[in-house]
Amino acid sequence: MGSFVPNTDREQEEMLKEAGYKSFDDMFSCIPDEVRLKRPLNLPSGLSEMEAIREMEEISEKNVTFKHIFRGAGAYNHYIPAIVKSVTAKEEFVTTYTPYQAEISQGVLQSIFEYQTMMCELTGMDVANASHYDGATAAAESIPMCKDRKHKVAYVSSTVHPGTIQVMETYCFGSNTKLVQVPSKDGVTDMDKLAKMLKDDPEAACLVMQQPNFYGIYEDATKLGEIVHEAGAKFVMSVNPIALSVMKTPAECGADVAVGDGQPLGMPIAYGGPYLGFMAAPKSMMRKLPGRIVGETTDDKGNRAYVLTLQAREQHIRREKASSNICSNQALCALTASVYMAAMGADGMKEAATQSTSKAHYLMDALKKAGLKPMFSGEFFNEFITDCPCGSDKLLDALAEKGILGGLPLTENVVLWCTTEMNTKEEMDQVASIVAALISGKEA
Amino acid sequence: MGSFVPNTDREQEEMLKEAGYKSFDDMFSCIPDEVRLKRPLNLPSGLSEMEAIREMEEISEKNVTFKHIFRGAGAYNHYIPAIVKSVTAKEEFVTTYTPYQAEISQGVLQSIFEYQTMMCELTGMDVANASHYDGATAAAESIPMCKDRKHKVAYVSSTVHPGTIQVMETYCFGSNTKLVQVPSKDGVTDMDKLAKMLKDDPEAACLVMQQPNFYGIYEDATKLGEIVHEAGAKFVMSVNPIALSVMKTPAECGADVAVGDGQPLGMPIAYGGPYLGFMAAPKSMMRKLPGRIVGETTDDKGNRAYVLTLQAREQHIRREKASSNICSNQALCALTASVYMAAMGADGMKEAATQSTSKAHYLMDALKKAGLKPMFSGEFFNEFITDCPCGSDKLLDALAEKGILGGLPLTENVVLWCTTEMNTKEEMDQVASIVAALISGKEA
Amino acid sequence: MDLIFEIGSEGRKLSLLPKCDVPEVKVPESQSRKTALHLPHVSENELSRHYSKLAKRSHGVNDGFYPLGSCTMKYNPKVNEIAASFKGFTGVHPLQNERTVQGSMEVIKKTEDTLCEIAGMDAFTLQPAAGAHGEFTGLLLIKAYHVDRGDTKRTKIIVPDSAHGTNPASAAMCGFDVVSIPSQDDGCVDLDALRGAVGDDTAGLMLTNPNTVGLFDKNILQITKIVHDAGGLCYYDGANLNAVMGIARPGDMGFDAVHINLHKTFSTPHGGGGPGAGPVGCKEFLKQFLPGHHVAGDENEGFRYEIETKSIGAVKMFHGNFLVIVRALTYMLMLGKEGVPEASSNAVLNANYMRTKLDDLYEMAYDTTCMHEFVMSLEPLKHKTGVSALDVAKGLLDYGIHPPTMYFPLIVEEALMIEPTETEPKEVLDEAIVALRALYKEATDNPEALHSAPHNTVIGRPDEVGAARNTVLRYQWTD
Amino acid sequence: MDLIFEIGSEGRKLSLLPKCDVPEVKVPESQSRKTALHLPHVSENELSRHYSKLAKRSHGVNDGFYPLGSCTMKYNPKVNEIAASFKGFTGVHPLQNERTVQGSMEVIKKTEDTLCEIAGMDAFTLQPAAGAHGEFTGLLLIKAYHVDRGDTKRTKIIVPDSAHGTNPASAAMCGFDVVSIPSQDDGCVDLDALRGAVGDDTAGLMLTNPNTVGLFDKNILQITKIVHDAGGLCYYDGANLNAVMGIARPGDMGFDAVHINLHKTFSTPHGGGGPGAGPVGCKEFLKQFLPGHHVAGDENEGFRYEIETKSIGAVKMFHGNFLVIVRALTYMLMLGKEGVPEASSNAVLNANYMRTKLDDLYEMAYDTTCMHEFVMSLEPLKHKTGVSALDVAKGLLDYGIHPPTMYFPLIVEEALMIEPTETEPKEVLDEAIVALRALYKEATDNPEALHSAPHNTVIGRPDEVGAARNTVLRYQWTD
Repeated sequence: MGSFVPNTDREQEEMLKEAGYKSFDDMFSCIPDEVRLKRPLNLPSGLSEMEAIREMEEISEKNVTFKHIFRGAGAYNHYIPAIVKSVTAKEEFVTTYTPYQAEISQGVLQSIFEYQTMMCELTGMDVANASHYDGATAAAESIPMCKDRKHKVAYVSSTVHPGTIQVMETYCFGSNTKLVQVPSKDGVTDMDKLAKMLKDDPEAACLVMQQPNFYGIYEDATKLGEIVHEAGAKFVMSVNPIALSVMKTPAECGADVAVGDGQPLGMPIAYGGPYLGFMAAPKSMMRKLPGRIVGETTDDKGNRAYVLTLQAREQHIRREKASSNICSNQALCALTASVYMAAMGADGMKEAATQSTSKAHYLMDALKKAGLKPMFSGEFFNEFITDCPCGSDKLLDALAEKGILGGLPLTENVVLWCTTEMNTKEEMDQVASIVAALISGKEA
Repeated sequence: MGSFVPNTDREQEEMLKEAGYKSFDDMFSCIPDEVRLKRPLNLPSGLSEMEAIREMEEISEKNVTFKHIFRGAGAYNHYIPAIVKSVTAKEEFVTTYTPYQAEISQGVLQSIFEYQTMMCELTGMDVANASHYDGATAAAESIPMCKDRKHKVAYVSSTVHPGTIQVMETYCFGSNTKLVQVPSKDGVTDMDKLAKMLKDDPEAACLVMQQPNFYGIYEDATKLGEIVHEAGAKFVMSVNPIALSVMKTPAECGADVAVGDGQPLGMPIAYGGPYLGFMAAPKSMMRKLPGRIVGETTDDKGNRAYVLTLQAREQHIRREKASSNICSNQALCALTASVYMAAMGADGMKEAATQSTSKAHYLMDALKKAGLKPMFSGEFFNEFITDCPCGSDKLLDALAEKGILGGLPLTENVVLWCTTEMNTKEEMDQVASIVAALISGKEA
Repeated sequence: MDLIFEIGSEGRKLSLLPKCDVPEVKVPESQSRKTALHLPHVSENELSRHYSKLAKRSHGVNDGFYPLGSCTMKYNPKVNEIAASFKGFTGVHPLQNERTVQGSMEVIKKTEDTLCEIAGMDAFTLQPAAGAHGEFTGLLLIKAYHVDRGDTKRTKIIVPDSAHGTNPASAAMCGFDVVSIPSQDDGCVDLDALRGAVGDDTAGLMLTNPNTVGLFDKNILQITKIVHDAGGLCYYDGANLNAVMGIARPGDMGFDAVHINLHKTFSTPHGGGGPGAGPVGCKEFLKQFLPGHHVAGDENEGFRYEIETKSIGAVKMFHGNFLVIVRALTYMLMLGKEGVPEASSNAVLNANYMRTKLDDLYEMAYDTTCMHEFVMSLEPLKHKTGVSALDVAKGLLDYGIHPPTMYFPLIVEEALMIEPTETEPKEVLDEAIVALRALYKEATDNPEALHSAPHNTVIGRPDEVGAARNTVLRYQWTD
Repeated sequence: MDLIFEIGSEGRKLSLLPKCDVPEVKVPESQSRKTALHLPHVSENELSRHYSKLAKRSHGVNDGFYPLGSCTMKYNPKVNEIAASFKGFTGVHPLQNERTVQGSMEVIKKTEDTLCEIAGMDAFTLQPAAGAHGEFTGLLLIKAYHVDRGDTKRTKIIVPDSAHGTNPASAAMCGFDVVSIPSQDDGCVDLDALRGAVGDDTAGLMLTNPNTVGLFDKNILQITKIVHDAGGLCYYDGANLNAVMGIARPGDMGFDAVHINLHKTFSTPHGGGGPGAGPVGCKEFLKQFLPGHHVAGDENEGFRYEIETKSIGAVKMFHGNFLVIVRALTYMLMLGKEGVPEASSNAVLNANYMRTKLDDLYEMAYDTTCMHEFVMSLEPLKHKTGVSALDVAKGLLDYGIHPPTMYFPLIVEEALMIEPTETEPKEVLDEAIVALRALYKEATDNPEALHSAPHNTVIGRPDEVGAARNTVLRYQWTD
């Protein structure tokens, strides 16, 4: 069996004796006999490292990894610089926990402070927390921040990622919050309907929208924000961090909270996790921000120092009234995002964003020529939707055969495509030619 | 283009100016115009990191990697514990150079001192150096250690790895040393002929032999040592470090120098390198040992400290009479071996050795049953030779089709097989059944 | 040291992306960013050195003893990292079809099955990303159960006053009212208080056992029975599971739902605060409410996704912190049937060894056999010398030891909570014992020195009050 | 700190190997080991922490400035490590047949072609494992050339007195007699001395250009002509190639053979002393003597092994330090046509920038434009204050800077040789300049402090004489 217990049997015997026990059984005699497990666990015998690593490798090989990926919908295949893995594998970062003891945790604390700064820069906000579990939970946790005695109903645009909406619904089930979906029109939030819904509802607490939205299309966020604010509600934007480098910031759009998933910032798609939820807000919302926050201060000699701060907000004080219980977060993912952003720099981030949207436009043109039709006419960032007259499954199977993961099938005849800087012209041309062959009834 | 120059064009301009130059051209004006390269290098334009990594990955995929490996002959597929890669990737070890400055290099120095100790333990010797390029160069460099004015001729058993013999020949061409091969009989060194050859040659300086030898067979090293010593020559053993954990040590066999390749100690087969040459010797040979050596001493406050020592032996003093020029070595490979040995411990090393030889015996039995015949009857460690009546190439191709790298074809009808603890009974049975099918003329 | 924004210079960069091979398309003017974007401008060398410096100013399990009570800072095996780095795991999209992610689904199924056996539960979801997230999920199951039965008056969750701070917070997030019940002098649940607290408004009880003072509640079966008899459900906070794996199972103690911290009990690294994973298990009758995609099937027939009929929905996008789960499964495979209880036995032994080597000097909050951790009260020492739990904790920093959890549980004054874990060798425990004894002596001989400890760290004690008052939460550019 | 033999305890171990699945076979009694084998007995936790501690007691390029003259301690890009970790490279056996190692052969071919272009050579072998190994190989080519022509009286290799210590040693290993010729006052080869030294016993000349005092020898074409006219060949020690890539080529300077240090010029890590790689290039007429397997063919027709007709054999088993070559090729691919000369230009600029910021205070051995490194003589300072080059070097340690190369080249008294490399930003150079200027001042004001420097390192100055006299070269067990 495998074991990470260093002490040998003999040493264990000695220690038992020194602690006053005859045996392990004796030591565990404080556990009532009725609840003691009287049989061995029904598990396989333990493996050696060599066997375990072989088994895990064999399992991993049962997955199909695609060389070319045109699927996004919340998990984006951006380039991860070599330095990112190298830094985030450092065991000082990997094996430490929440930096409760500032004196021996300045490295982790400073890295979080730097992360907060970069997220503030991206979003245009004043404060950012140290991370959420993912973008969806960050969106869900934005609702309690916006609620007060008079404002209890949350709104979400139906153009938000359905996975995000589902998580918000679950969280709202917990907090007994009414969550209302705002319909869409032409692939974007229906502003007229929104205005009417909010006008009719004095209890409206907030609207959560996504920019670019689930279909890849740009919403008129500024206008949405105005409508929401007019109704006395808060405006929450769920945003793509790569897009933020070139797009109007949530601050510029008047958002009260910016949330999103930081996965595009250096994290592998990895079957969905671990990713990074981020949240930023204007100073006015500072004390409502859930999660950990690092602040700058000085030590007893006047040196600059960093500490966890504003801890009084949640479970520590008035914990039975807490609106968030977040404790462990995704710190190493936040570090990953920091290293990614530092490696890319502002210019690199903009380049990734511009290439992603440029390629999406090239792909859409190529797919149009191949015979697919876009479902919406709105301007888009790096995702877009087409029909798929030959059937989504058939098309995706044909692409898969060539090692290509096509777009996400939304229905039997609708596909959501995505590109990043990783997709080359050559592979997009290949996709188009496979599509063209299928549409025209010939094999590629 | 890719660049690792941090200073921007503007900063370069400023620095040029501050250093008193109008331009880079001006700075380089000290180079005579006749030897200046007047054209751009005829190389492709530089790539971004993303492109470079893609290109290298694509190149790597042009190699065929086998899931099951039965080939050794100097490169052995032993299990590499997870901790080994994790430790040897630490950038403090990776990015430093020879520890010339002891005060900030205690980590590297201590790790070498520990490596020396472990190699001494394995070989039974008093001193070991900090590494050679590989086992073959270590063997070649043992010859000058054994030579003196009266003893100028080196002998090598023809059962030594042919690659080692070739390197020795090349080194001997350099040093104008006569190298004589001792014939073999039944797969081992012909002791009678050896005794006679040495008796007839008062200039004999040394014999280099390999244990287990190239064919995997145990030599009678003690006896060989006695013959060599009787002739007044030195006895050099080239040994397998995994086998040493269970085999008679070179010291027990009376060797004057022990050399070998440390690749089995945690290094991947990696198309042949980097590997690790090791060399150890009794105290009497200490000052003849080439390469770097770390010694224990104290610092100015009496604390234990480690330093490079005995540096006066080679290129530093009387450099034009040096018998070795080794300077850069394979330090990180020595560290790898240390971590490997510390992870395995004595019991783990013995287990790896015992499993390797157990499996070789199982495989030989299985191959015998399948219709192959061993070429020699001598006891063997983890390698052995069989005939191959169906033709080596045909057999190896059949194995390759199933993802198996068979033994090394020595001739059209002779194969050198190898096993380690990595080979399972199941895969050996598979090999045997493929062989049986081929021999009987049926497909497996 | 400098912030990353204070090094480098405008124009410095890495060479990461190729030129674009298609015509450039810009974001429409109406959507484009106007605010300047400040990010670091550094070369790879500067970047690399910056983080090397930060790493040196951090202390992980790998750097020394880290007996942070209730956090189970055990050694993180390197093999886990290798498994989590396989391309087959890192390179698959979460929305690939079932056929192409059989490996990932197998990981999930095997992990769920193993956790079921260890916890004595019938089903698990791996979606929750952390312990608190698991608590939230587990309580939602309880809520959904009552709602499903139309039993809507059950609005109260009972939580002992010794509970982890996240328990009441999780209950609050689920819209429950929190009823706090006091502990007895022996640290265990006061049965009478519990009987008095339960009723037809009781949704459930949240408890960890061993409890937060490190003791196994001997009345556990009575406790869960009292709650069940009142119509409530019992939730097990798995934070302390490392004490009892293979020894006693939450399911056998009468718990209906449980969360487990993979980053504590199953050796996945803590990452400076996360990512962890907080799988939630439950008895059969709660399974129908589990969130997310459930993996059904087996290796032979193939794995498939199923969604529970009355699922609470999803507590996270996709399938949880998958690479954390990969690490935990690797560890479970290595430990297996024998290694799992061995780990717990030695976690408990190490704690009792340290406890008995210190209890002549330090006051133990509960002077009896502890489980995997124990709590000392420094109240007597403080009374005598003025040296507080904080001072002793800071003093430990100068010994290169991460301090225990301070001032928790709240029911013990001047608490220091020590959890050595099973992966520490005896010598490390002995060194910590020597250090703690030396600090006791120093508290008596020279209390001033401890008030100003630590003395050998890169910073001294930070001004935390100032940090909260005059909040500086980001670097500001001057341009 | 403890040696790894001083921690852990008998019986502690990792869980690495499975049980044997075939009947056990032991080594025959007559062959079996009698001596006890002492190796560490530690758990993975202890092992991991031990090496973490050792790492913290080491200083790499990643930890700060490392201007070790003649060693080209440039930044080691992380991308190199990723390339070297691909299973396709690490998992192939060196003796697989050509068909199955086309990728490795392509790496070799591409690297050889790139080096040919940069060095102005016609062919390369990648077999040599280090710079000195390359020297040895190159000299063997020269020897084989003369032998092949029957010109056996050419037994002398001319080496300037400024040469790297390995040059004469390499010559000696090849059975040559070494003729040392003095340098001129300007550090360059004394042409008259050279003319006087050459003759029909001249096998060749070994030279590095830029030379070891950091200067480009302006007479280089005359030098190589003198040697050639005498029937000798010219060998280029590529240790200083980082100064002239894309600017001037050894082949164009008249050299016939050259070695290149991939671990210096092409950014592969130094690994605490190695592994490096010392490929050897030559002109067409020497190609027939190259060792090892030569890779012929191309991507389309496929690659194949060829052995040169008059090969000297092999200087190493198999194909050289292959993974080092993979790293170097990755770097070359990234730099390309433009990046290669950019690297050299900035290496030279950084050196001249530092030189001109120090030359008012420190005496430059040669007060003129240097190439990628420069040499200061601390003789005047020592004369004035008693503070030696060693003292200043040790003083730098307290600034977190790795000292320059000390006491080399031998022709400069109290030499400190500084090579900043192109990967250092201006600020790092400025900090080192400030440190060196401060040390100069300290040498004047308080020489005693420098005699006992360093003061902030984990050990003080070690007793090197004692180490050599009373040799302790391994740990000894007492049992």
